[in-house]
Amino acid sequence: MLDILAWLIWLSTLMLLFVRYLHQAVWVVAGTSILLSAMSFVLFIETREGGLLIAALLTLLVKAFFVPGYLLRTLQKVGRPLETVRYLGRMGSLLVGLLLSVIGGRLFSTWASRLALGPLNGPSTPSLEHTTAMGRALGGTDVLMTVALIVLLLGAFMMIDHRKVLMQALGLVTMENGVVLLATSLGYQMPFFVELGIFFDLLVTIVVVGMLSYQMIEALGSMATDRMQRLKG
Amino acid sequence: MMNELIRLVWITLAQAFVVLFFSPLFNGVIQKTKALRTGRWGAPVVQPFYDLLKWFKKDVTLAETHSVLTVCVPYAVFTLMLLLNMSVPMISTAVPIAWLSDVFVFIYVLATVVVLLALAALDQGGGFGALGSSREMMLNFFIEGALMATLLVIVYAGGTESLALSIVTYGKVTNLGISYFLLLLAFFLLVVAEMGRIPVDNPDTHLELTMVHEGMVLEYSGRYLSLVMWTQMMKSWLFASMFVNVFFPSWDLSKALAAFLIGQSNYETVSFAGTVLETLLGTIFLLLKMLALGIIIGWVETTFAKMRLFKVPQLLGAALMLALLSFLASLTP
Amino acid sequence: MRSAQSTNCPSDRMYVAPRSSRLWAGFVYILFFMIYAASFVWLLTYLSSSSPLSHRSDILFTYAVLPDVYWTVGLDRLSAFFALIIVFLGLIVQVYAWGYEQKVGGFKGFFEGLLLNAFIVSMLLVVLARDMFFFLWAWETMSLLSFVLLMKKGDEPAVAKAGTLYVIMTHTATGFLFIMFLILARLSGGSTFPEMAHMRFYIPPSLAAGIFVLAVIGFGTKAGLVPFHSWLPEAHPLAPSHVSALMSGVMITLGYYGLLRIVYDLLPPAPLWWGILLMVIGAATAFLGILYGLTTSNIKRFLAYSSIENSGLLALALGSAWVAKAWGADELAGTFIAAFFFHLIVHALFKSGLFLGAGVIEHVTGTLDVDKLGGLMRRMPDVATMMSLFFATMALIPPLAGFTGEWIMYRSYLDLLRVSPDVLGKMGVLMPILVLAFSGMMTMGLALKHFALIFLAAPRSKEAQTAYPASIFMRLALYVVAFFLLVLSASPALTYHLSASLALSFGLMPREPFFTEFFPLWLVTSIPVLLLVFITVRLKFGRPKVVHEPIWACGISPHPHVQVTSYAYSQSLALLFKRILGFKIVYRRVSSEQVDEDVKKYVPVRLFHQSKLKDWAYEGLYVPLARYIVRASERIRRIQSGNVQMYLAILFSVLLLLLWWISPRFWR
Amino acid sequence: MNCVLEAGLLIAIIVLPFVTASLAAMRALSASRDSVQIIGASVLLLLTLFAITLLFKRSGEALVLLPGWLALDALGAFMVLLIALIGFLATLYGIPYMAEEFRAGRFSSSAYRRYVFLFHTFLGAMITAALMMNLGLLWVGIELTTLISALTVSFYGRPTSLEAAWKYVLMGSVGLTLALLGLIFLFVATTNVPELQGQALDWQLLHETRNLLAPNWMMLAFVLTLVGYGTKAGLAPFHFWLPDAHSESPSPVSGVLSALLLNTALLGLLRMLSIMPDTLLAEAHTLLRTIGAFSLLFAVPFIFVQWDIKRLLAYSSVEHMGIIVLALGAGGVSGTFAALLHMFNHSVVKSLAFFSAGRISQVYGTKRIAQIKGAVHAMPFVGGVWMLAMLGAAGTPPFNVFLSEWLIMKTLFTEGHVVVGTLMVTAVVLVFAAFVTVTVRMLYGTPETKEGHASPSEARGAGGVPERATRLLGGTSLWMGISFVVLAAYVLIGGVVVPSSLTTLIRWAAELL
Repeated sequence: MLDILAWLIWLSTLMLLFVRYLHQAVWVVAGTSILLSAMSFVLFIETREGGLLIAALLTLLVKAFFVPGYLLRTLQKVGRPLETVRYLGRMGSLLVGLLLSVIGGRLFSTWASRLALGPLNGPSTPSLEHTTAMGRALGGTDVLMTVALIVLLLGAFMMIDHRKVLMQALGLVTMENGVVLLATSLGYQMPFFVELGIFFDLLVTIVVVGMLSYQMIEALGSMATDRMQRLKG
Repeated sequence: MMNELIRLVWITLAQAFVVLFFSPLFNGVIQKTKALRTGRWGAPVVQPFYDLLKWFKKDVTLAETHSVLTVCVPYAVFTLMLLLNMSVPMISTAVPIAWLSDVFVFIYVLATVVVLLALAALDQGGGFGALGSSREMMLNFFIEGALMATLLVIVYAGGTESLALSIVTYGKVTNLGISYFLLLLAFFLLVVAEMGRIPVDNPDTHLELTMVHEGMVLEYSGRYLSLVMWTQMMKSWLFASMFVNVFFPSWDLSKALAAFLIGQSNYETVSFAGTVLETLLGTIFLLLKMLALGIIIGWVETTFAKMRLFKVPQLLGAALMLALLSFLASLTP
Repeated sequence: MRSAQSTNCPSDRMYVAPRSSRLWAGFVYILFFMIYAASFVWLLTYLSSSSPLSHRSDILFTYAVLPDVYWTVGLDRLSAFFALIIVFLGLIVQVYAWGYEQKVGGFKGFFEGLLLNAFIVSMLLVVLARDMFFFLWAWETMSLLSFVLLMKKGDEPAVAKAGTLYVIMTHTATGFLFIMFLILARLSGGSTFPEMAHMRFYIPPSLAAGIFVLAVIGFGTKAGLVPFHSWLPEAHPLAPSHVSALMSGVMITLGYYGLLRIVYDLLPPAPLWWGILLMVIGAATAFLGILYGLTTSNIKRFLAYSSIENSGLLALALGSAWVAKAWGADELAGTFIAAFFFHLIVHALFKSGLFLGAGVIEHVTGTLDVDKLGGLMRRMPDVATMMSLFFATMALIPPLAGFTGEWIMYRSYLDLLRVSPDVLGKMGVLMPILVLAFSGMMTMGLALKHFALIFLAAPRSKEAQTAYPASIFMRLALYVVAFFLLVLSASPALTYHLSASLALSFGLMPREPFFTEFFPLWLVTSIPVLLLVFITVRLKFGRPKVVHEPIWACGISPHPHVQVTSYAYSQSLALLFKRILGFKIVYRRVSSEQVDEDVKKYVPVRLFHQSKLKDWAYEGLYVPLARYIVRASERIRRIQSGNVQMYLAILFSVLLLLLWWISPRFWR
Repeated sequence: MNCVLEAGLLIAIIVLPFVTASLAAMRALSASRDSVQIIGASVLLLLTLFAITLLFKRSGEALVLLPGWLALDALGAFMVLLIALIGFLATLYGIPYMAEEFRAGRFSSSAYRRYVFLFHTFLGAMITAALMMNLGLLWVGIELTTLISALTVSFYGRPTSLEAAWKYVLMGSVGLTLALLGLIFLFVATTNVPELQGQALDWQLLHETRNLLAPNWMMLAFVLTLVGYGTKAGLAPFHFWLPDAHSESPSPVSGVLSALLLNTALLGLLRMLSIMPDTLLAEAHTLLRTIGAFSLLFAVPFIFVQWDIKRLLAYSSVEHMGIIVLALGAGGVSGTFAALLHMFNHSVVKSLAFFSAGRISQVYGTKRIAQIKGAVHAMPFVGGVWMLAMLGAAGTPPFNVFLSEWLIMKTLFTEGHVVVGTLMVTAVVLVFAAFVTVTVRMLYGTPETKEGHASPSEARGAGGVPERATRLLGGTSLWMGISFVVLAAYVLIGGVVVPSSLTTLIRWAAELL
């Protein structure tokens, strides 16, 4: 179940590399976030840890509803559908994304499985299996971890590849998704305050990004990063 | 003690007389040789002396813009040149003014004379004086450097820093061999240069393109001109006498002859009369040698052409190299 | 008090700020004058009373800036000696500055007075510092303050350029000193000089050599050694004259203070090649320094070149001392050290005198260009007399102290020639002798040229014609310097004993002075002979009848512009050394408007002549280096392209690189 | 009683800036906005000083508000002191500066209120971050500072300032995401330490049990936080946002960004470094030295050829951050001590530099170095201060920065890092060369006017240089003058006399790590 969710997240991330319009991308992100939230919920059912439920709810609230809603509103202010622009083109980006996924998958899966198996280097290295509740509950940790790292990688690639401000912001969100996924896979047990803080932060980031992109459209009439190369040297 | 003092006074007077009187004559000898070589009879040998006296008697014309330097310099350079002449052994091994004969003091006092003359040349504000002064300082730069090297070789061989002692002892140093001849050549070039003779300078010309020393003294007249010219003659005399005394010494000869004539076999303890005799003999030998040198220089002057000014440093550089080679040769037996 | 209202040229030059507004500045000068006077007396008694063999590097007190960063202050004979010179010049400068800075009043004058004295005090701190932090602190503060003083006239592009060059070069040199001291600190584990001195014999030779080279570069830049000299002829002439005097008189010698301190206190005994290296650099500096001075027509610039030359002579003496020591001639080594200090004192005196005098000339005529001066002898005979004394000392005219210092060196070289073990050594020793001779002769020619162009003949410009008498305070300063210089010349033994005692504190016993009789003998022989000649001529031929006529100028009436110019005078030598100087002459026709009406009728073809001197170290080393750095910088700057994707790509790839770096622990 | 006092004090310190921000931004109080700001900032400074006296009374033991969450230890106290001090001076400077911008019609009155609000919130966020004893919350605090300051960077709303803000937010967020990843790995590393269960990111506990943490995971976490916080702290090659943000924001903010924000990011790095297991320290130090030396050297070309004053100063910040990290990489208490002292000195000198540069470019109406000439005549006081700041920032004696730079060089050399030390000397010398050239070019010469060149005295009244610049203190108003004088005085004196209380505080902080 978790593995399937993870692969779905990966697929939706790949889609981000392929979409044609910005508002479509926002919808895809919203979908990814729902998947993430669902994952947390599944974990909650398996482990009965209260934190996970809150995480699921927060993810749903913030990432699936609030952020996309805000971004869509920003996009609506422009009044016309905006196209995504990439350095490598749509197919090229998709190919590179697939390539990254394959390479990253190979690298990370061996690493992640070793990680999950037990002591690697010396006595003080933790073995996830017997230290965390999560570790005990999960069979598919290594898949989750692999996917998380791939998503991180794809997010980074997205930010480099895309030439529209908003897509870069979505890349950032994707990276954060990856981090959250990883945290989940490793046994998400951060203190409640911290978790809350992180979510709050994400929220503010997106708001700031949205504000900036809105201002940018007003000031520059575009969200293309090509227009933003005045500050040099 | 008293004896020593009397002897010193005698030598001082004798040498001063020789320098003051014979330096114009030496010039006269050269002029005479040149005249004869060019098929003229020429002026008598004592003509330079007459010239000096004539200038002394004349009134003085000075530039409007001159300062006190112009009138002070002739006396100063005359004095200094006389002192320099007194600081080297000339007619006997004794030296009237020993303290000046340190080789470095000697060279720097000599340079002071040049500097003073060059300064006086600039004082009048004329174009020619400055021209001569400029050229003189350029030549001086090379001459003094070569002179330093040459005199160093002599002094090094003498084993002391005193030029006077070394002049006496240099000729006595045996097994100099090739070094001796190299130095002789170097010194001869220097003598020619210091005297301001062809091929370095032409004392007979008053053409702005060629003159060096004559340019410097162009604005001088009357007694000041006379003093300056006399200084120049004494300078020639100084170098020429040094040259002949270093390379063709006759000290022992005159000393031995004096001892023989007076009837003393041991010529270490000559009496006052012996000293007088020795100096007289020394003077005679010196004059003979100088006559020969004068003729040679006159011969050189009529044989060679004057060099282009910018070629002169090469000549002096050659002198410097010869001196250095001579030094090297003296080190390697 | 003169009024400021009139606008024409000479009165503007004569403007004096109201005395009441200058009170504050005066207060500063008087205060520091008293401080320096007291310390001068105290230092003299210290130097005369303390034993030459007393322990060096005595620490007086320590102040902790931070728990382990100190200001350690100490005084030994070496420091006291340099402090004495600084304080002496400080005294003179206080008097001089009051006359020189007449135009500045109020707070500005006060501030500038403070700045000047801060500079002097920072030099004092340099010689008193006994630990590396404080030393570098004081050293760099000194450089910075001299830069600030220099930038007083910073609005002129030339000054701004020179100041920038100066401060950059000196700071770069200090960078070398930083590295040197830090390596020393690492080797010795201490930071004060006495602590470091404990370990000096344990420093391996190769490291000691490296430290020595760093020290030569670092201190040599301050001392103006070739090829680190390029800043000196630019910066020294442009500073106010009393600052130039301080910079040339003492500041450059502080480079030697540092070198002495390092080599004698903190490093193992100097091997032969250190001495040879310093001798070669010194010889090159002495010769090239004065050679570069050939073509300049700015007095202060010429004086700066002469400072380079003299600095080279100091290096020569120091290097020779080490060579002599390495050849086992301890007495000779001591004599060289004594000659070094002797020349240092004399140079400090005559060079500051010359700079102060040049300042007077600039003050009264408004120009430093000798081609525009002339005939000042009649307008200010006293200044001319004193300047002639300074110039003569510089030109090594015999009975004066300048010659005496050189004489000691010559004599020592002659002995070194005899001491040296092999043919190569002997031929090598000839080199410094010839360099001394050649540079000495060149100095003579140039000194005489500058003196003559400034003071003799007819004025070449309106400025020189309308020169007004200089302030008494400025002349007073000159009188004092001249007086001391005369004393030094008359009794060189006094100076020599001081120098010898300093050499003694380095453990080297110099020989007895041989020149004590020189000055009196000079007097008793030359003066009577001169009088004799004069009286004889007078008695025989009577008073001369003098007629004053214009000079002969090929039939036309002479004009001041016909007189020789600075460049023309030394052109023949300059042309001969064209290769070395990298010298270029540009002739071009100028349009007739540019030519002075007076000149027009004498000069049929109007040619403009310009000589370009190329400082090979500057053109061949520093300019290409700077150009290279700028070009490389411009290339690197392209990374900041404004493209955020690129930034992110760099960020991620560096992250991957770092991860790859630590990855071995995960792939094991 | 004492406990309550402490708690109240800490709460006040945290809350006060936000209160100041809200009050000053209120429309009703816009008449007395300046006084509200000044009172707020000065009370904050006083409270901080009071808290530090309390800290001194207990000889360095932390003041605790919420155990494990909020406390004021020596390091925090040092940071808060820095923030309160520079914040206070920046407020003083900002009042006349922004008033003049406002008069010039660069922004609306509501924007002015927004600025005031953001400025003080920014200070508050940094103080909050400094007080966080939990690494997760520290991360949150730092992220918050990014977001708030991004809004101040984009304050003018010009295309370029939006661009700068965008790059800043994007790179800062990416960096902080990586730091968060690092924190997660840190969390992994703690999982087999029983003491840490449930308190996983408590710095105090982590510090105590640091040798029990899993070394490999710690290394991974360290690299990620180094890159993450390093991006925020402007270490090369993650610094690309920095010159843009610093040059585009209003000058008071530029000063604060450079003097405080970068240090706050370094605080995260410091806290992370201090919990590294002892066995990893050598490797971590090598990493730090590499990055530090690289930043140091990388900044040089940008400083060498630069046309914008504020960008110049921004690159100088990159250089100084490199120096600080280098000092951290030198290791030991002495290295940390030197790093913290350098942080302080750099903050003072760099805020002074940004403030004076801001004033100069305000008067001249340009940030281009080539267009600014003769500043020392047009505005002698500010020109002098600018020269002081530049020479100080270049690390020359006798100014304060030299002291800490010397300490760092000495530490590097005595610890055996001769090559890195030599590189540092080289870079410092090169930076000095560039700074002097720029300073001389700006200060001297004839100011350009609209009609062309004019003599300095003429230019005072003429077009290029406004008339008001010629008044006392070069047109600086009282508040601005005070901030200049205070900072300049410390730059001048700080190389000779360092307050012993400051050294004690720094020593405690260094020993804490």
